[in-house]
Amino acid sequence: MGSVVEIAPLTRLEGHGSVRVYREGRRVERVELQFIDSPRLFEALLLGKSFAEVPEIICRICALCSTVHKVTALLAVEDAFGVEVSEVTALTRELMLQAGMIQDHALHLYCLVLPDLLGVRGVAELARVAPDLLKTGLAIKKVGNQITETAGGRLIHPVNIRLGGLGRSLTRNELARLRDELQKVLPAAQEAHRLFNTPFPFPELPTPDFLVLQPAEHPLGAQACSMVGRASFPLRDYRQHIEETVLDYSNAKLSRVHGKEATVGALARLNLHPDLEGGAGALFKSHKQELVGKDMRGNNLAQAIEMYHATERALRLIDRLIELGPRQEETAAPSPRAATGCAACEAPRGVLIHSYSFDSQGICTMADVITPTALNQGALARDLLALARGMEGEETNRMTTALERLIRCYDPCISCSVHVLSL
Amino acid sequence: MRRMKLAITGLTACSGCQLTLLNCEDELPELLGHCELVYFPLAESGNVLDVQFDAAIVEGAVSTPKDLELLFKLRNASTHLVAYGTCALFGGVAAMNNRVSTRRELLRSVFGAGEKLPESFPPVPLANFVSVDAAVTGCPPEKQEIMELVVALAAGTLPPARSYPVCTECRSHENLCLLLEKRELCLGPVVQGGCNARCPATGIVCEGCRGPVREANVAQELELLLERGFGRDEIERRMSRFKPEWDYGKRS
Amino acid sequence: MEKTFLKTSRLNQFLETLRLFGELHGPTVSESGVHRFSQLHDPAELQLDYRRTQIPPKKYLLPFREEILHYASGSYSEGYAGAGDLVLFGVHSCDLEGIAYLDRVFLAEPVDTGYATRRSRLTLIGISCEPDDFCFCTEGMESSSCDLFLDAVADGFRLSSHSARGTALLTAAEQLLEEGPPPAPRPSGPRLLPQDPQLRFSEHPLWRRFASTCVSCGACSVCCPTCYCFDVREYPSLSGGGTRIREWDNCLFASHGEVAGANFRPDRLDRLRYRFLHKYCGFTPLQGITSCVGCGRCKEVCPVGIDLRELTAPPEREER
Amino acid sequence: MKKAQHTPHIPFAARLLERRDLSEDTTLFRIAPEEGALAELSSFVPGQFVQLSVPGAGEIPISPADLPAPDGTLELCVRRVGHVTELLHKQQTGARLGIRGPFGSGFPLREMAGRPVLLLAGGLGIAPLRSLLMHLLRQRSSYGEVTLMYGAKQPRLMLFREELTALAATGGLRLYLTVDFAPETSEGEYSCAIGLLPDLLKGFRFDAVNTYAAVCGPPPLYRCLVTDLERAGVAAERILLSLERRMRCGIGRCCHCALGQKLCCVDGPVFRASELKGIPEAL
Ligand SMILES: Cc1cc2nc3c(=O)[nH]c(=O)nc-3n(C[C@H](O)[C@H](O)[C@H](O)COP(=O)(O)OP(=O)(O)OC[C@H]3O[C@@H](n4cnc5c(N)ncnc54)[C@H](O)[C@@H]3O)c2cc1C
Ligand code: SF4
Ligand code: SF4
Ligand code: SF4
Repeated sequence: MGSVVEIAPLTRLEGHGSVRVYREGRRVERVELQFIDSPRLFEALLLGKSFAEVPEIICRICALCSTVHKVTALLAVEDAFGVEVSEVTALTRELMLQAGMIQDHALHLYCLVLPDLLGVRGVAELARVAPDLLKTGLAIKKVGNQITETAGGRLIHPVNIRLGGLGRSLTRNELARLRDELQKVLPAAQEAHRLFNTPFPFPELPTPDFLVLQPAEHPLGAQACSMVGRASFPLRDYRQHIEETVLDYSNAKLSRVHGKEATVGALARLNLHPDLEGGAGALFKSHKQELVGKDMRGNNLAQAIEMYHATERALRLIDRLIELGPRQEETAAPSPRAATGCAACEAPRGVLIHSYSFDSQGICTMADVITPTALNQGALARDLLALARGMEGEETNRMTTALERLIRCYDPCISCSVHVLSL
Repeated sequence: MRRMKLAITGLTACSGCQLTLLNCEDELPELLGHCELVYFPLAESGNVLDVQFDAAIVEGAVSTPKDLELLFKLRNASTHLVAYGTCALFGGVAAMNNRVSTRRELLRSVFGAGEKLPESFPPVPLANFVSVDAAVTGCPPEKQEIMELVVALAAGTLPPARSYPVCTECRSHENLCLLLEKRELCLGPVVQGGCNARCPATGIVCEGCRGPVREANVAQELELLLERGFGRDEIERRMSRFKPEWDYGKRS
Repeated sequence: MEKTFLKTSRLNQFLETLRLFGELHGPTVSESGVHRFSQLHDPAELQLDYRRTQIPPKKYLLPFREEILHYASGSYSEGYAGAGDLVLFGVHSCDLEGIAYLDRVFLAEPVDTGYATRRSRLTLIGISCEPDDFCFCTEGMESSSCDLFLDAVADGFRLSSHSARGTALLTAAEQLLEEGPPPAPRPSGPRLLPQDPQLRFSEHPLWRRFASTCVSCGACSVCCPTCYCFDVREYPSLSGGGTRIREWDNCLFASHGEVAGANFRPDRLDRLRYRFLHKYCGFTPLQGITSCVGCGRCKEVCPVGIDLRELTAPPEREER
Repeated sequence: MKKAQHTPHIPFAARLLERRDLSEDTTLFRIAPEEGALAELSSFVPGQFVQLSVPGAGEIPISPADLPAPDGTLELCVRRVGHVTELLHKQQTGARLGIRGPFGSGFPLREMAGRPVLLLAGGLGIAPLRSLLMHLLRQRSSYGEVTLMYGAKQPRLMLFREELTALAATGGLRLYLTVDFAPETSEGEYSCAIGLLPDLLKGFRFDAVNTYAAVCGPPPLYRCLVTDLERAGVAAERILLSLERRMRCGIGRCCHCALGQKLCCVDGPVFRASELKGIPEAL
């Protein structure tokens, strides 16, 4: 007799999703991963909007990654119209990306993953059984938030970053305050890896095909995508290399790269850019064993290391901003023309690509967004199946718990993923 | 004190409102001592819906049969239903094209002509289907305002309402008026304040993320912007970014 | 002759002397180009040629939002936290008169604690000014509602003291001052005569226009040196206590004349009439006293160019 | 002297002693103000109001429903209509409240001495007038004839009905009750007229030249009663109206309660009809 085990709704992750395991007796026939967020159809909503509106609207695709969506959209529009930005603007934008990395990883690790490690339901119970750990996590997260709020003018859907420049540049006092706050959480960020380097209660998974942006040293200047064991391809040509299919059971479209299920995110980045600077670099080297060439079980550890890296990097960016001093910058409005622009950033969950076309009036005629979760979806489905098969015969409860944990390794962001290209 | 039972969830939305609650890092630990998060899939596992909630805090617009089903369940199970955020109150960004294109056109343009389309209708506010007891506006909402609400609920009341526009706070903070001095398309006069005029404070116009203020003189704002050289199209596009329906003839 | 003349070249030293009397604030310009009163860290920040600041000095006496009471363990207590000594330098006569008006409201019995404490620690130093198109004061008026007044002349300032504290300031700065002729006596007094309360019911065509064009943004009241009406709200806290705040309110908002089940000024026209009455005719206990000091802010900040004073002029001809 | 430094914007503590529901939305609260408040409250004149604080929700003006009792306790009759009153109605006995006052002007008792007094109360308007009534009845010999005309929407919304009938039975009070309409089910339960208050007044014969009329009720009621009273011969100076406005401070600062060039909180809440002539937003 066939039976179906359903995990719905998936919890402790962004958005609405569910998993179904179809079994024939003990045998796992197939696993269905559904992303069922109500579609908000951003790519369609953007059509007919003016270029300046695009970044302001598209950042609302997802709150967790609104900063990186906004930055990527700005870069794409600027790419279309050939706008150059100053160093202060670029540094401020990157500072916000790093802040996003800090806040997002801290939220995911301390509020959403930690309950698994301690065997509790969620944050409320954490507050009772491990108040200090929760507070540590919240303190790290808060610094990320403070940076975003100060630099972005608003915590979610930041406004201060705009086409060509900034609404206002940060004052020395603000920067100094942020530096102090970062410094305060640096030790905790450094220690985080210990907490999230725990063995998983399930067997090995397939080895991922990691995909990242290049060059890694310039978070705002991605030129190409590279995949392990493949020649990298220019960002501009992403459409020829990434194909999307609509699934009949999910509102997100499945993306394949070179016909493979790509894996993006923290683990991918550490695998493909092993030469991290600073303390985080050293930390990474000490964990190479658990990370390099390993499966997604290592992703939470990779996130912890990245969180530390982002903290260090944010400090360096702030130092440089203090050195440059606040500038009142005149941002020239780009003159619209018929053009297409494309840009990509490493979001906390991995490669994020935005591409837009505009007519001669600067009105959007094409919008395309490829999100990390859409990219990861295939690999996640594949791993879920592998895991379910690997646990055939085990108690259903144990299996569903394992599947949920695997999903939280991927840290999917479903709101983003259900908005996909117009062909 | 008895701990209040809360449901916190999202419909058609970006999770920003729920995240705002999680962003109250300073207050969160104490708050968690005052409430039971019975249903909060974003941050809790083991959620149940078949209890009586003191309050259901719902983010997002309603745009699918599933949204509606969850909304009805929560309405029936809760003493207070809180419309949390601009989408829940006005439809929000997902609804911006409600008046200009059909749902089907939008779906087709994203999912392709030949494919099976997800079941979905134009996103609308919660109040189109159920009665709403309290509201927190904003895209995203202000941390302070959601904390005010949750704390007031715990104290057996609701927070007192503010009803001034963004301009009032903007001027009081001595920002440069972008509408007057830079002739930019600022919606401050007709938009509900309470955000400390965040955007004008950084030199960027109010895009209207908090929806209309009680006495919005929409007709005059429209005239004002037309006078400043903006096209009717552009103005309407901007106005409808967070709320598709405005009465452009309304003066008080 | 008394030592009452300050050479321009000595101004910075004079400012340093003022710091002895409290934290020094004066007109400056913000990053975005808005004139405002703020702390003077460096004399170079001073913008003495300013026309008007966006918000008048009332912000020092009545902050936009203020915690007035705290509630804890069964009783309410004063929420107001105390104030330090403050020297406000470079205030124009109209704003000084504005403070004088607020004094009449908030220092009258029963005295408002917060206001009174802040006021007692505030040293006011006025300065003469050049009116611009928005001003509607009587030119050349000088307010004596300050501790010290600086009348700018070609190469310096003629100082006149109007209080004991002003005299103390002069003494403290004595070595910076030179002998000079006593400042010419200047008229001091209200800027605009009180208006006939019945004017608010006049058939002036502007009434209707104002009522339809006012966007209820609130800028005019926020920026008015003598608008003081406030809203009070109370917020509970998790600990079982609470905080009561007061915040600037606006008589042009619909909420202003509301009571359970009705609104005594339901239309914007009624509320504009009310504003006219309060500004130009005054009410208890200041009936018959105009509160308009002629600073011109309401006219400058109004996005639709409403100037209630136009109502006091007879309509030139029927419009349209 | 205790609490010499108390400033008028800080409420004194008060404890809720007793609550008695008078109708579905109106309750009589008996509160015990802390000692410091007693001296101030002892000067209370009927018509004046107090600012009642409900911690966590805020403060509202309420006219006490009686003079302070000898033990200092105070009766407040409050209808549940909104933010503050909602939370007040949730309070159980023992709860902590706050009180300031009394504020405003009361009825001109000295002037009214020896004269007949006609009280006209519509709906909740009985609450403020009740303190006047109690005063008149306690000092019965100092006043002329005392008449109360009280109209409610429905029999079940009529407040203090038994108490009022009992007072009337002693002979010191002429009482007329009326309801706008009576549902059929309540027939016989109540002995009162059906009709509006002004109708009741129309059929009333009284010494209009000497009478003082005290009116309190919903806004539309004032307009028509003032006209009727004047028509009957009561001078506008003797028509006393207790008005209601939104109040934030109660002491003449916040400006919400302005009517014309007067402030309800300091010049009122009791006004003579003659003072309000020419002030359209007054009534
Ligand atoms: C001198 C004086 C004496 C009084 N004596 C008594 C008395 O003895 N007994 C008594 O019961 N009352 C009395 N009142 C009236 C009492 O003060 C009010 O009923 C009380 O202030 C209501 O406060 P609230 O916070 O409960 O209501 P609020 O929340 O202020 O609401 C009042 C009304 O306004 C509406 N409202 C609230 N917020 C809004 C909004 N944002 N937009 C539109 N409408 C809104 C509500 O629906 C409600 O109808 C007196 C008033 C005065 C001035
Ligand atoms: S900038 Fe916008 S919000 Fe600020 S005062 Fe001007 S119009 Fe109002
Ligand atoms: S200024 Fe306008 S857009 Fe910005 S947060 Fe406030 S309401 Fe939203
Ligand atoms: S500034 Fe002008 S538009 Fe704004 S409230 Fe005042 S009169 Fe109305």
